[in-house]
Amino acid sequence: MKITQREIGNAVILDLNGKLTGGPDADTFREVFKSLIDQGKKNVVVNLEKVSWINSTGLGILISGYTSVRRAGGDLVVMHASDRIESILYVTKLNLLFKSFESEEEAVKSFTLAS
Amino acid sequence: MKITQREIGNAVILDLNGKLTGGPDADTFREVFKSLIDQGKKNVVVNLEKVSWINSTGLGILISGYTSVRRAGGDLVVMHASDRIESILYVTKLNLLFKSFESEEEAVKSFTLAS
Amino acid sequence: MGKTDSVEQMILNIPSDLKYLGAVDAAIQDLAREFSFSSDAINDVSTALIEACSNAIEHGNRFDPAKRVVVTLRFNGQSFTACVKDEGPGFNFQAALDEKSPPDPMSERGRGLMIMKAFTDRLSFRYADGGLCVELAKHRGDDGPEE
Amino acid sequence: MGKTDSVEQMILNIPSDLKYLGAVDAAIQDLAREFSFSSDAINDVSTALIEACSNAIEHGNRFDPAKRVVVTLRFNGQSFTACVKDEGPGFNFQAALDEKSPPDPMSERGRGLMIMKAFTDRLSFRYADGGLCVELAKHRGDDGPEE
Ligand SMILES: Nc1ncnc2c1ncn2[C@@H]1O[C@H](COP(=O)(O)OP(=O)(O)O)[C@@H](O)[C@H]1O
Ligand SMILES: Nc1ncnc2c1ncn2[C@@H]1O[C@H](COP(=O)(O)OP(=O)(O)O)[C@@H](O)[C@H]1O
Repeated sequence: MKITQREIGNAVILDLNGKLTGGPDADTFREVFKSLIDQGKKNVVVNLEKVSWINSTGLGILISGYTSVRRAGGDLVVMHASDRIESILYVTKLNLLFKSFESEEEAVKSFTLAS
Repeated sequence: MKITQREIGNAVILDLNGKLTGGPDADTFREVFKSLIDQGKKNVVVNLEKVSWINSTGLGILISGYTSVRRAGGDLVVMHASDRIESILYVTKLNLLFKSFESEEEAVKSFTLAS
Repeated sequence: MGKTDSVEQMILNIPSDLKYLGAVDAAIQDLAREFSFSSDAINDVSTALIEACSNAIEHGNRFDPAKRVVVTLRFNGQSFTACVKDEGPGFNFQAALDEKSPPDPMSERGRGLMIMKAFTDRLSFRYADGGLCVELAKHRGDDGPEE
Repeated sequence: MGKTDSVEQMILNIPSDLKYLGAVDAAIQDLAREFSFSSDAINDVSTALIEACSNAIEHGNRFDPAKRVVVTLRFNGQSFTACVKDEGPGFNFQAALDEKSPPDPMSERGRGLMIMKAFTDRLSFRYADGGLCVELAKHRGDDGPEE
Protein backbone atom coordinates (compact mmCIF):
# COMPACT_ATOMS: atom_id res chain seq x y z
CA MET A 1 0.00 0.00 0.00
CA LYS A 2 1.19 3.49 -0.86
CA ILE A 3 0.31 6.56 1.21
CA THR A 4 0.68 10.11 -0.07
CA GLN A 5 -0.05 13.11 2.07
CA ARG A 6 -1.46 16.54 1.29
CA GLU A 7 -3.13 19.35 3.22
CA ILE A 8 -6.26 21.44 2.74
CA GLY A 9 -6.86 24.12 5.37
CA ASN A 10 -6.53 22.46 8.76
CA ALA A 11 -7.02 18.96 7.35
CA VAL A 12 -4.45 16.39 6.29
CA ILE A 13 -5.54 14.14 3.49
CA LEU A 14 -3.95 10.71 3.21
CA ASP A 15 -4.41 9.22 -0.25
CA LEU A 16 -4.08 5.46 0.08
CA ASN A 17 -3.38 3.28 -2.91
CA GLY A 18 -3.56 -0.53 -2.89
CA LYS A 19 -5.03 -2.97 -0.40
CA LEU A 20 -5.31 -2.40 3.33
CA THR A 21 -4.43 -5.73 4.92
CA GLY A 22 -2.16 -5.38 7.92
CA GLY A 23 1.38 -6.70 7.90
CA PRO A 24 3.91 -4.04 6.86
CA ASP A 25 1.07 -1.60 6.11
CA ALA A 26 0.24 -1.37 9.80
CA ASP A 27 3.72 -0.10 10.67
CA THR A 28 3.78 2.43 7.82
CA PHE A 29 0.40 3.74 8.93
CA ARG A 30 1.39 4.03 12.58
CA GLU A 31 4.54 5.97 11.66
CA VAL A 32 2.60 8.39 9.48
CA PHE A 33 0.17 9.08 12.32
CA LYS A 34 2.92 9.46 14.87
CA SER A 35 4.68 12.03 12.72
CA LEU A 36 1.42 13.91 12.00
CA ILE A 37 0.61 14.19 15.69
CA ASP A 38 4.17 15.27 16.50
CA GLN A 39 3.57 18.12 14.06
CA GLY A 40 0.27 18.97 15.75
CA LYS A 41 -1.76 17.81 12.76
CA LYS A 42 -4.73 15.92 14.05
CA ASN A 43 -7.59 16.27 11.57
CA VAL A 44 -7.15 13.47 9.10
CA VAL A 45 -9.14 12.46 6.04
CA VAL A 46 -8.31 8.97 4.79
CA ASN A 47 -9.03 8.80 1.07
CA LEU A 48 -10.06 5.24 0.21
CA GLU A 49 -10.76 5.89 -3.48
CA LYS A 50 -7.82 3.79 -4.66
CA VAL A 51 -8.19 1.10 -2.00
CA SER A 52 -9.53 -1.93 -3.82
CA TRP A 53 -10.34 -3.82 -0.63
CA ILE A 54 -9.74 -4.09 3.07
CA ASN A 55 -9.81 -6.94 5.58
CA SER A 56 -10.45 -6.85 9.32
CA THR A 57 -6.76 -6.26 10.04
CA GLY A 58 -6.98 -3.27 7.70
CA LEU A 59 -9.94 -2.00 9.73
CA GLY A 60 -7.71 -2.32 12.80
CA ILE A 61 -5.16 -0.06 11.10
CA LEU A 62 -7.83 2.60 10.56
CA ILE A 63 -8.96 2.27 14.17
CA SER A 64 -5.39 2.70 15.44
CA GLY A 65 -5.15 5.93 13.42
CA TYR A 66 -8.51 7.04 14.73
CA THR A 67 -7.46 6.34 18.32
CA SER A 68 -4.26 8.34 18.04
CA VAL A 69 -5.81 11.47 16.52
CA ARG A 70 -8.74 11.40 18.94
CA ARG A 71 -6.30 11.19 21.83
CA ALA A 72 -4.61 14.29 20.43
CA GLY A 73 -7.99 16.06 20.29
CA GLY A 74 -8.52 15.61 16.56
CA ASP A 75 -10.62 13.35 14.36
CA LEU A 76 -10.36 10.85 11.54
CA VAL A 77 -12.90 10.56 8.74
CA VAL A 78 -12.84 8.53 5.55
CA MET A 79 -13.92 9.44 2.03
CA HIS A 80 -14.60 7.83 -1.34
CA ALA A 81 -15.10 4.35 0.12
CA SER A 82 -16.34 1.82 -2.45
CA ASP A 83 -19.66 0.02 -1.93
CA ARG A 84 -17.67 -2.98 -0.83
CA ILE A 85 -15.80 -1.08 1.87
CA GLU A 86 -18.93 0.84 2.95
CA SER A 87 -20.72 -2.42 3.58
CA ILE A 88 -17.82 -3.67 5.74
CA LEU A 89 -17.90 -0.45 7.78
CA TYR A 90 -21.65 -0.86 8.16
CA VAL A 91 -21.56 -4.52 9.20
CA THR A 92 -18.83 -3.88 11.79
CA LYS A 93 -20.63 -0.71 12.95
CA LEU A 94 -17.42 1.25 12.39
CA ASN A 95 -19.54 3.73 10.45
CA LEU A 96 -20.59 4.91 13.92
CA LEU A 97 -16.93 5.51 14.81
CA PHE A 98 -15.57 7.32 11.79
CA LYS A 99 -17.74 9.33 9.45
CA SER A 100 -17.66 8.46 5.78
CA PHE A 101 -17.97 11.16 3.11
CA GLU A 102 -18.58 11.05 -0.61
CA SER A 103 -16.83 14.34 -1.37
CA GLU A 104 -13.54 15.82 -0.29
CA GLU A 105 -15.19 19.16 0.39
CA GLU A 106 -17.63 17.69 2.90
CA ALA A 107 -14.90 15.62 4.52
CA VAL A 108 -12.67 18.66 5.05
CA LYS A 109 -15.59 20.80 6.23
CA SER A 110 -16.50 18.22 8.90
CA PHE A 111 -13.55 19.33 11.07
CA THR A 112 -14.53 23.00 11.05
CA LEU A 113 -18.06 22.16 12.10
CA ALA A 114 -16.90 19.90 14.90
CA SER A 115 -14.40 22.32 16.41
CA MET B 1 -19.20 -11.85 -23.98
CA LYS B 2 -22.08 -9.48 -24.69
CA ILE B 3 -22.54 -7.74 -28.06
CA THR B 4 -24.74 -4.70 -28.53
CA GLN B 5 -25.30 -3.14 -31.90
CA ARG B 6 -25.85 0.44 -33.03
CA GLU B 7 -25.52 2.43 -36.26
CA ILE B 8 -23.90 5.73 -37.22
CA GLY B 9 -24.32 6.75 -40.84
CA ASN B 10 -23.36 3.78 -43.00
CA ALA B 11 -21.42 2.10 -40.18
CA VAL B 12 -22.54 -0.55 -37.72
CA ILE B 13 -20.86 -0.38 -34.34
CA LEU B 14 -20.59 -3.54 -32.29
CA ASP B 15 -19.93 -2.79 -28.64
CA LEU B 16 -18.36 -5.88 -27.12
CA ASN B 17 -18.28 -6.45 -23.38
CA GLY B 18 -16.27 -9.17 -21.67
CA LYS B 19 -13.49 -11.41 -22.89
CA LEU B 20 -13.03 -12.59 -26.45
CA THR B 21 -11.98 -16.22 -26.18
CA GLY B 22 -13.69 -18.48 -28.68
CA GLY B 23 -16.11 -21.16 -27.57
CA PRO B 24 -19.73 -19.94 -27.57
CA ASP B 25 -18.56 -16.41 -28.42
CA ALA B 26 -17.46 -17.57 -31.87
CA ASP B 27 -20.99 -18.73 -32.77
CA THR B 28 -22.64 -15.57 -31.46
CA PHE B 29 -20.21 -13.47 -33.47
CA ARG B 30 -20.75 -15.45 -36.66
CA GLU B 31 -24.53 -15.11 -36.37
CA VAL B 32 -24.30 -11.37 -35.83
CA PHE B 33 -22.17 -11.00 -38.96
CA LYS B 34 -24.40 -13.24 -41.02
CA SER B 35 -27.45 -11.20 -40.12
CA LEU B 36 -25.64 -7.91 -40.80
CA ILE B 37 -24.59 -9.03 -44.26
CA ASP B 38 -28.08 -10.34 -45.01
CA GLN B 39 -29.28 -6.81 -44.31
CA GLY B 40 -26.62 -5.34 -46.59
CA LYS B 41 -24.70 -3.84 -43.67
CA LYS B 42 -21.04 -4.37 -44.30
CA ASN B 43 -19.06 -1.58 -42.68
CA VAL B 44 -18.40 -2.71 -39.14
CA VAL B 45 -16.59 -1.04 -36.25
CA VAL B 46 -15.78 -3.44 -33.43
CA ASN B 47 -15.57 -1.48 -30.19
CA LEU B 48 -13.06 -3.19 -27.90
CA GLU B 49 -13.26 -0.63 -25.08
CA LYS B 50 -14.92 -3.07 -22.68
CA VAL B 51 -12.94 -6.12 -23.79
CA SER B 52 -10.54 -6.84 -20.97
CA TRP B 53 -8.52 -9.34 -22.97
CA ILE B 54 -8.42 -11.56 -26.01
CA ASN B 55 -6.66 -14.81 -26.89
CA SER B 56 -5.64 -16.19 -30.29
CA THR B 57 -9.02 -17.88 -30.69
CA GLY B 58 -10.58 -14.48 -30.09
CA LEU B 59 -8.39 -13.05 -32.83
CA GLY B 60 -9.74 -15.80 -35.08
CA ILE B 61 -13.27 -14.60 -34.33
CA LEU B 62 -12.34 -11.08 -35.43
CA ILE B 63 -10.73 -12.46 -38.59
CA SER B 64 -13.84 -14.46 -39.44
CA GLY B 65 -15.88 -11.25 -39.13
CA TYR B 66 -13.34 -9.41 -41.25
CA THR B 67 -13.45 -12.12 -43.94
CA SER B 68 -17.22 -12.07 -44.20
CA VAL B 69 -17.60 -8.30 -44.52
CA ARG B 70 -14.72 -8.06 -47.01
CA ARG B 71 -16.35 -10.74 -49.13
CA ALA B 72 -19.50 -8.63 -49.14
CA GLY B 73 -17.47 -5.61 -50.27
CA GLY B 74 -17.27 -3.96 -46.84
CA ASP B 75 -14.66 -3.54 -44.17
CA LEU B 76 -14.03 -4.21 -40.47
CA VAL B 77 -12.07 -1.87 -38.23
CA VAL B 78 -11.55 -1.91 -34.48
CA MET B 79 -11.54 0.94 -31.97
CA HIS B 80 -10.60 1.65 -28.35
CA ALA B 81 -8.28 -1.36 -28.07
CA SER B 82 -6.32 -1.42 -24.82
CA ASP B 83 -2.50 -1.38 -24.87
CA ARG B 84 -2.62 -5.09 -24.15
CA ILE B 85 -4.81 -5.85 -27.16
CA GLU B 86 -2.90 -3.41 -29.40
CA SER B 87 0.31 -5.24 -28.67
CA ILE B 88 -1.28 -8.57 -29.58
CA LEU B 89 -2.52 -7.12 -32.89
CA TYR B 90 0.96 -5.78 -33.52
CA VAL B 91 2.81 -9.01 -32.72
CA THR B 92 0.47 -11.07 -34.91
CA LYS B 93 0.63 -8.41 -37.65
CA LEU B 94 -3.16 -8.25 -37.64
CA ASN B 95 -2.79 -4.48 -37.39
CA LEU B 96 -2.02 -4.73 -41.12
CA LEU B 97 -5.35 -6.46 -41.70
CA PHE B 98 -7.80 -4.39 -39.72
CA LYS B 99 -7.21 -0.76 -38.91
CA SER B 100 -7.34 0.28 -35.29
CA PHE B 101 -8.73 3.69 -34.24
CA GLU B 102 -8.65 5.63 -31.02
CA SER B 103 -11.85 7.55 -31.66
CA GLU B 104 -15.28 6.54 -32.87
CA GLU B 105 -15.38 9.49 -35.25
CA GLU B 106 -12.22 8.42 -37.08
CA ALA B 107 -13.36 4.80 -37.16
CA VAL B 108 -16.70 5.71 -38.76
CA LYS B 109 -15.06 8.17 -41.17
CA SER B 110 -12.68 5.45 -42.41
CA PHE B 111 -15.46 3.82 -44.44
CA THR B 112 -16.43 7.02 -46.26
CA LEU B 113 -12.82 7.64 -47.24
CA ALA B 114 -12.40 4.10 -48.52
CA SER B 115 -15.58 3.95 -50.63
CA MET C 1 -21.74 -32.82 -20.98
CA GLY C 2 -22.37 -34.26 -17.52
CA LYS C 3 -20.97 -32.01 -14.83
CA THR C 4 -20.47 -33.09 -11.26
CA ASP C 5 -19.71 -30.89 -8.31
CA SER C 6 -16.01 -31.72 -8.32
CA VAL C 7 -15.73 -30.65 -11.94
CA GLU C 8 -16.91 -27.10 -11.43
CA GLN C 9 -14.26 -26.17 -8.94
CA MET C 10 -11.13 -24.07 -8.95
CA ILE C 11 -8.36 -24.65 -6.43
CA LEU C 12 -5.93 -21.93 -5.38
CA ASN C 13 -2.88 -22.94 -3.39
CA ILE C 14 -0.91 -20.03 -1.90
CA PRO C 15 1.96 -19.47 0.53
CA SER C 16 1.28 -18.06 4.01
CA ASP C 17 1.87 -14.53 2.79
CA LEU C 18 -0.63 -11.65 2.61
CA LYS C 19 0.87 -10.65 -0.78
CA TYR C 20 -1.16 -13.43 -2.38
CA LEU C 21 -4.54 -12.29 -1.03
CA GLY C 22 -5.05 -9.89 -3.92
CA ALA C 23 -4.69 -12.68 -6.47
CA VAL C 24 -7.30 -14.75 -4.60
CA ASP C 25 -9.60 -11.75 -4.45
CA ALA C 26 -9.17 -11.02 -8.15
CA ALA C 27 -9.85 -14.66 -9.07
CA ILE C 28 -13.02 -15.01 -7.00
CA GLN C 29 -14.38 -11.72 -8.30
CA ASP C 30 -13.87 -12.69 -11.92
CA LEU C 31 -15.34 -16.13 -11.38
CA ALA C 32 -18.39 -14.84 -9.52
CA ARG C 33 -19.02 -12.40 -12.37
CA GLU C 34 -18.63 -15.26 -14.86
CA PHE C 35 -21.29 -17.18 -12.94
CA SER C 36 -23.64 -14.17 -13.03
CA PHE C 37 -23.53 -13.29 -9.35
CA SER C 38 -25.06 -9.93 -8.49
CA SER C 39 -22.50 -7.23 -7.78
CA ASP C 40 -23.51 -7.17 -4.10
CA ALA C 41 -23.05 -10.93 -3.87
CA ILE C 42 -19.65 -10.64 -5.61
CA ASN C 43 -18.50 -8.11 -3.02
CA ASP C 44 -19.85 -10.23 -0.18
CA VAL C 45 -18.19 -13.50 -1.19
CA SER C 46 -14.89 -11.74 -1.91
CA THR C 47 -14.91 -10.03 1.48
CA ALA C 48 -15.76 -13.21 3.37
CA LEU C 49 -13.20 -15.27 1.45
CA ILE C 50 -10.38 -12.77 1.97
CA GLU C 51 -11.17 -12.70 5.66
CA ALA C 52 -10.99 -16.50 5.89
CA CYS C 53 -7.68 -16.51 3.99
CA SER C 54 -6.26 -13.76 6.21
CA ASN C 55 -7.04 -15.85 9.30
CA ALA C 56 -5.61 -19.00 7.73
CA ILE C 57 -2.35 -17.16 6.96
CA GLU C 58 -2.08 -15.31 10.25
CA HIS C 59 -3.66 -17.51 12.93
CA GLY C 60 -3.63 -20.91 11.22
CA ASN C 61 -0.19 -20.98 9.59
CA ARG C 62 1.30 -18.11 11.61
CA PHE C 63 3.00 -16.77 8.47
CA ASP C 64 5.13 -19.95 8.33
CA PRO C 65 6.60 -19.87 4.79
CA ALA C 66 6.63 -23.67 4.64
CA LYS C 67 2.87 -23.91 5.22
CA ARG C 68 0.22 -23.43 2.55
CA VAL C 69 -3.34 -22.21 2.35
CA VAL C 70 -5.57 -24.13 -0.04
CA VAL C 71 -8.72 -22.42 -1.27
CA THR C 72 -11.34 -24.50 -3.09
CA LEU C 73 -14.04 -22.53 -4.92
CA ARG C 74 -17.16 -24.25 -6.16
CA PHE C 75 -19.92 -22.68 -8.17
CA ASN C 76 -23.17 -24.25 -9.17
CA GLY C 77 -26.20 -22.68 -10.79
CA GLN C 78 -27.40 -20.77 -7.77
CA SER C 79 -24.67 -20.61 -5.22
CA PHE C 80 -21.05 -20.56 -4.31
CA THR C 81 -19.21 -22.53 -1.65
CA ALA C 82 -15.59 -22.23 -0.60
CA CYS C 83 -13.28 -24.13 1.68
CA VAL C 84 -10.19 -22.40 3.06
CA LYS C 85 -7.78 -24.91 4.54
CA ASP C 86 -4.72 -24.09 6.61
CA GLU C 87 -2.12 -26.29 8.33
CA GLY C 88 -2.62 -24.94 11.83
CA PRO C 89 -3.95 -26.36 15.11
CA GLY C 90 -7.37 -24.73 14.83
CA PHE C 91 -9.20 -23.05 17.72
CA ASN C 92 -12.41 -23.19 19.70
CA PHE C 93 -14.55 -22.15 16.77
CA GLN C 94 -17.82 -23.19 18.38
CA ALA C 95 -17.37 -20.65 21.14
CA ALA C 96 -16.39 -18.05 18.56
CA LEU C 97 -19.43 -18.82 16.38
CA ASP C 98 -21.74 -18.64 19.40
CA GLU C 99 -20.32 -15.30 20.47
CA LYS C 100 -23.05 -12.74 20.03
CA SER C 101 -21.54 -9.55 21.41
CA PRO C 102 -19.50 -7.45 18.99
CA PRO C 103 -15.94 -6.51 19.97
CA ASP C 104 -15.27 -3.26 21.79
CA PRO C 105 -15.65 -0.49 19.18
CA MET C 106 -12.09 0.72 19.84
CA SER C 107 -10.52 -2.74 19.65
CA GLU C 108 -8.22 -3.12 16.70
CA ARG C 109 -8.89 -6.83 16.30
CA GLY C 110 -11.63 -9.43 16.57
CA ARG C 111 -13.90 -8.55 13.64
CA GLY C 112 -12.98 -11.33 11.22
CA LEU C 113 -15.57 -13.91 12.19
CA MET C 114 -18.23 -11.22 12.47
CA ILE C 115 -17.49 -10.19 8.88
CA MET C 116 -17.52 -13.77 7.62
CA LYS C 117 -20.86 -14.40 9.31
CA ALA C 118 -22.39 -11.22 7.96
CA PHE C 119 -21.33 -11.75 4.36
CA THR C 120 -22.20 -15.42 3.92
CA ASP C 121 -25.38 -17.46 4.11
CA ARG C 122 -23.60 -20.30 5.89
CA LEU C 123 -20.32 -20.48 7.79
CA SER C 124 -18.85 -23.61 9.35
CA PHE C 125 -15.56 -25.08 10.48
CA ARG C 126 -14.18 -28.59 10.44
CA TYR C 127 -10.84 -30.32 10.82
CA ALA C 128 -9.45 -32.06 7.74
CA ASP C 129 -6.04 -33.32 6.56
CA GLY C 130 -4.13 -31.93 9.52
CA GLY C 131 -5.56 -28.47 9.41
CA LEU C 132 -8.62 -26.33 9.85
CA CYS C 133 -11.08 -25.89 7.02
CA VAL C 134 -13.43 -22.91 7.02
CA GLU C 135 -16.47 -23.42 4.81
CA LEU C 136 -18.41 -20.50 3.40
CA ALA C 137 -21.56 -20.54 1.31
CA LYS C 138 -23.38 -17.75 -0.47
CA HIS C 139 -26.35 -17.54 -2.80
CA ARG C 140 -25.92 -15.78 -6.11
CA GLY C 141 -28.30 -13.10 -5.08
CA ASP C 142 -30.34 -12.11 -8.10
CA ASP C 143 -33.75 -13.09 -6.84
CA GLY C 144 -33.77 -11.85 -3.31
CA PRO C 145 -32.98 -8.66 -1.47
CA GLU C 146 -29.35 -8.22 -0.44
CA GLU C 147 -28.65 -7.64 3.21
CA MET D 1 12.69 -15.54 6.86
CA GLY D 2 14.44 -17.88 4.44
CA LYS D 3 12.53 -18.27 1.22
CA THR D 4 13.09 -20.99 -1.29
CA ASP D 5 11.75 -21.19 -4.82
CA SER D 6 8.97 -23.58 -3.92
CA VAL D 7 7.72 -21.23 -1.25
CA GLU D 8 7.06 -18.29 -3.50
CA GLN D 9 4.63 -20.04 -5.75
CA MET D 10 0.92 -20.01 -6.33
CA ILE D 11 -0.88 -22.96 -7.88
CA LEU D 12 -4.16 -22.62 -9.76
CA ASN D 13 -6.05 -25.78 -10.62
CA ILE D 14 -8.97 -25.29 -13.04
CA PRO D 15 -11.41 -27.42 -15.05
CA SER D 16 -11.04 -27.67 -18.84
CA ASP D 17 -13.42 -24.80 -19.36
CA LEU D 18 -12.68 -21.37 -20.88
CA LYS D 19 -14.92 -19.76 -18.19
CA TYR D 20 -12.02 -20.08 -15.75
CA LEU D 21 -9.47 -18.23 -17.90
CA GLY D 22 -10.58 -14.86 -16.57
CA ALA D 23 -9.85 -15.89 -13.00
CA VAL D 24 -6.36 -17.03 -13.99
CA ASP D 25 -5.79 -13.77 -15.83
CA ALA D 26 -7.01 -11.70 -12.89
CA ALA D 27 -4.79 -13.62 -10.47
CA ILE D 28 -1.61 -13.31 -12.52
CA GLN D 29 -2.20 -9.61 -13.11
CA ASP D 30 -2.65 -8.87 -9.43
CA LEU D 31 0.37 -10.95 -8.47
CA ALA D 32 2.63 -9.39 -11.11
CA ARG D 33 1.61 -5.94 -9.83
CA GLU D 34 2.32 -7.08 -6.28
CA PHE D 35 5.81 -8.11 -7.40
CA SER D 36 6.38 -4.70 -9.04
CA PHE D 37 6.33 -5.81 -12.65
CA SER D 38 6.14 -3.00 -15.18
CA SER D 39 2.71 -2.59 -16.74
CA ASP D 40 4.05 -3.79 -20.11
CA ALA D 41 5.50 -6.89 -18.48
CA ILE D 42 2.20 -7.52 -16.66
CA ASN D 43 0.31 -7.43 -19.95
CA ASP D 44 2.88 -9.66 -21.61
CA VAL D 45 2.90 -12.42 -18.99
CA SER D 46 -0.89 -12.38 -18.75
CA THR D 47 -1.27 -12.69 -22.51
CA ALA D 48 1.26 -15.51 -22.78
CA LEU D 49 -0.21 -17.38 -19.81
CA ILE D 50 -3.78 -17.15 -21.06
CA GLU D 51 -2.66 -18.44 -24.42
CA ALA D 52 -0.94 -21.44 -22.83
CA CYS D 53 -4.04 -22.16 -20.72
CA SER D 54 -6.32 -21.87 -23.77
CA ASN D 55 -4.22 -24.47 -25.59
CA ALA D 56 -4.14 -26.75 -22.56
CA ILE D 57 -7.96 -26.62 -22.32
CA GLU D 58 -8.64 -26.92 -26.03
CA HIS D 59 -5.85 -29.05 -27.54
CA GLY D 60 -4.46 -30.77 -24.45
CA ASN D 61 -7.62 -31.73 -22.55
CA ARG D 62 -10.04 -31.27 -25.48
CA PHE D 63 -12.56 -29.65 -23.13
CA ASP D 64 -12.90 -32.95 -21.24
CA PRO D 65 -14.68 -31.97 -18.00
CA ALA D 66 -12.87 -34.71 -16.08
CA LYS D 67 -9.42 -33.33 -16.96
CA ARG D 68 -7.71 -30.44 -15.18
CA VAL D 69 -5.25 -27.71 -16.05
CA VAL D 70 -2.70 -26.92 -13.35
CA VAL D 71 -0.97 -23.56 -13.50
CA THR D 72 2.06 -22.97 -11.27
CA LEU D 73 3.20 -19.35 -10.95
CA ARG D 74 6.59 -18.52 -9.46
CA PHE D 75 7.92 -15.06 -8.79
CA ASN D 76 11.37 -14.19 -7.63
CA GLY D 77 13.01 -10.80 -7.33
CA GLN D 78 13.52 -10.23 -11.02
CA SER D 79 11.42 -12.62 -12.97
CA PHE D 80 8.39 -14.77 -13.31
CA THR D 81 8.10 -18.36 -14.47
CA ALA D 82 4.97 -20.38 -15.07
CA CYS D 83 4.19 -23.98 -15.86
CA VAL D 84 0.86 -24.84 -17.46
CA LYS D 85 0.17 -28.56 -17.28
CA ASP D 86 -2.59 -30.43 -19.07
CA GLU D 87 -3.55 -34.13 -19.19
CA GLY D 88 -3.30 -34.53 -22.95
CA PRO D 89 -1.03 -36.47 -25.32
CA GLY D 90 1.11 -33.47 -26.29
CA PHE D 91 2.24 -32.69 -29.84
CA ASN D 92 5.35 -32.16 -31.93
CA PHE D 93 6.30 -28.97 -30.14
CA GLN D 94 9.85 -28.89 -31.48
CA ALA D 95 8.60 -28.53 -35.04
CA ALA D 96 6.14 -25.90 -33.87
CA LEU D 97 8.84 -23.95 -32.00
CA ASP D 98 11.17 -24.10 -35.02
CA GLU D 99 8.45 -22.83 -37.35
CA LYS D 100 9.52 -19.40 -38.52
CA SER D 101 6.83 -18.44 -41.02
CA PRO D 102 3.73 -16.75 -39.62
CA PRO D 103 0.31 -18.24 -40.42
CA ASP D 104 -1.59 -17.03 -43.48
CA PRO D 105 -2.95 -13.58 -42.53
CA MET D 106 -6.53 -14.73 -43.23
CA SER D 107 -6.22 -17.95 -41.24
CA GLU D 108 -8.42 -17.98 -38.17
CA ARG D 109 -6.08 -20.21 -36.17
CA GLY D 110 -2.42 -20.92 -35.54
CA ARG D 111 -1.26 -17.78 -33.68
CA GLY D 112 -1.02 -19.13 -30.16
CA LEU D 113 2.60 -20.25 -30.13
CA MET D 114 3.62 -17.09 -31.98
CA ILE D 115 2.01 -15.02 -29.23
CA MET D 116 3.61 -17.06 -26.46
CA LYS D 117 7.02 -16.69 -28.08
CA ALA D 118 6.61 -12.95 -28.60
CA PHE D 119 5.49 -12.18 -25.05
CA THR D 120 7.97 -14.27 -23.07
CA ASP D 121 11.73 -14.32 -22.69
CA ARG D 122 11.80 -18.11 -22.69
CA LEU D 123 9.31 -20.73 -23.84
CA SER D 124 9.76 -24.48 -23.53
CA PHE D 125 7.77 -27.69 -23.40
CA ARG D 126 8.28 -30.93 -21.55
CA TYR D 127 6.30 -34.02 -20.63
CA ALA D 128 5.52 -34.55 -16.94
CA ASP D 129 3.03 -36.56 -14.88
CA GLY D 130 1.10 -37.88 -17.85
CA GLY D 131 0.63 -34.56 -19.57
CA LEU D 132 2.30 -31.71 -21.36
CA CYS D 133 3.83 -28.86 -19.42
CA VAL D 134 4.42 -25.52 -21.11
CA GLU D 135 7.00 -23.38 -19.35
CA LEU D 136 7.09 -19.61 -19.73
CA ALA D 137 9.56 -17.13 -18.29
CA LYS D 138 9.55 -13.35 -18.30
CA HIS D 139 11.73 -10.66 -16.73
CA ARG D 140 10.05 -8.04 -14.61
CA GLY D 141 10.94 -5.37 -17.09
CA ASP D 142 11.85 -2.24 -15.18
CA ASP D 143 15.48 -1.91 -16.18
CA GLY D 144 15.47 -2.78 -19.82
CA PRO D 145 13.56 -1.76 -22.92
CA GLU D 146 10.38 -3.71 -23.62
CA GLU D 147 10.21 -5.54 -26.93
N1 LIG E 1 -7.70 -20.32 10.89
C1 LIG E 1 -7.57 -20.12 12.22
N2 LIG E 1 -6.72 -20.87 12.95
C2 LIG E 1 -6.55 -20.66 14.26
N3 LIG E 1 -7.23 -19.73 14.95
C3 LIG E 1 -8.09 -18.95 14.30
C4 LIG E 1 -8.32 -19.10 12.91
N4 LIG E 1 -9.25 -18.19 12.55
C5 LIG E 1 -9.57 -17.50 13.65
N5 LIG E 1 -8.89 -17.95 14.73
C6 LIG E 1 -8.98 -17.49 16.14
O1 LIG E 1 -10.17 -16.73 16.29
C7 LIG E 1 -9.86 -15.43 16.78
C8 LIG E 1 -10.85 -14.41 16.23
O2 LIG E 1 -10.66 -14.25 14.84
P1 LIG E 1 -11.19 -12.97 14.10
O3 LIG E 1 -12.62 -12.75 14.47
O4 LIG E 1 -10.92 -13.15 12.66
O5 LIG E 1 -10.37 -11.75 14.68
P2 LIG E 1 -8.82 -11.42 14.59
O6 LIG E 1 -8.26 -12.16 13.41
O7 LIG E 1 -8.76 -9.94 14.42
O8 LIG E 1 -8.22 -11.87 15.89
C9 LIG E 1 -8.43 -15.18 16.38
O9 LIG E 1 -7.80 -14.24 17.19
C10 LIG E 1 -7.83 -16.56 16.49
O10 LIG E 1 -7.48 -16.83 17.82
N1 LIG F 1 -1.25 -28.21 -24.97
C1 LIG F 1 -1.29 -28.75 -26.21
N2 LIG F 1 -1.58 -30.06 -26.37
C2 LIG F 1 -1.64 -30.61 -27.61
N3 LIG F 1 -1.42 -29.91 -28.75
C3 LIG F 1 -1.13 -28.60 -28.64
C4 LIG F 1 -1.05 -27.95 -27.39
N4 LIG F 1 -0.73 -26.65 -27.61
C5 LIG F 1 -0.64 -26.50 -28.93
N5 LIG F 1 -0.87 -27.68 -29.58
C6 LIG F 1 -0.83 -27.93 -31.03
O1 LIG F 1 -0.15 -26.88 -31.69
C7 LIG F 1 -0.98 -26.29 -32.68
C8 LIG F 1 -0.69 -24.81 -32.81
O2 LIG F 1 -1.11 -24.13 -31.65
P1 LIG F 1 -1.36 -22.58 -31.67
O3 LIG F 1 -0.19 -21.91 -32.29
O4 LIG F 1 -1.71 -22.17 -30.29
O5 LIG F 1 -2.59 -22.35 -32.65
P2 LIG F 1 -4.11 -22.82 -32.51
O6 LIG F 1 -4.39 -23.08 -31.06
O7 LIG F 1 -4.89 -21.68 -33.06
O8 LIG F 1 -4.22 -24.06 -33.37
C9 LIG F 1 -2.39 -26.61 -32.27
O9 LIG F 1 -3.31 -26.62 -33.35
C10 LIG F 1 -2.23 -27.98 -31.65
O10 LIG F 1 -2.23 -28.98 -32.63
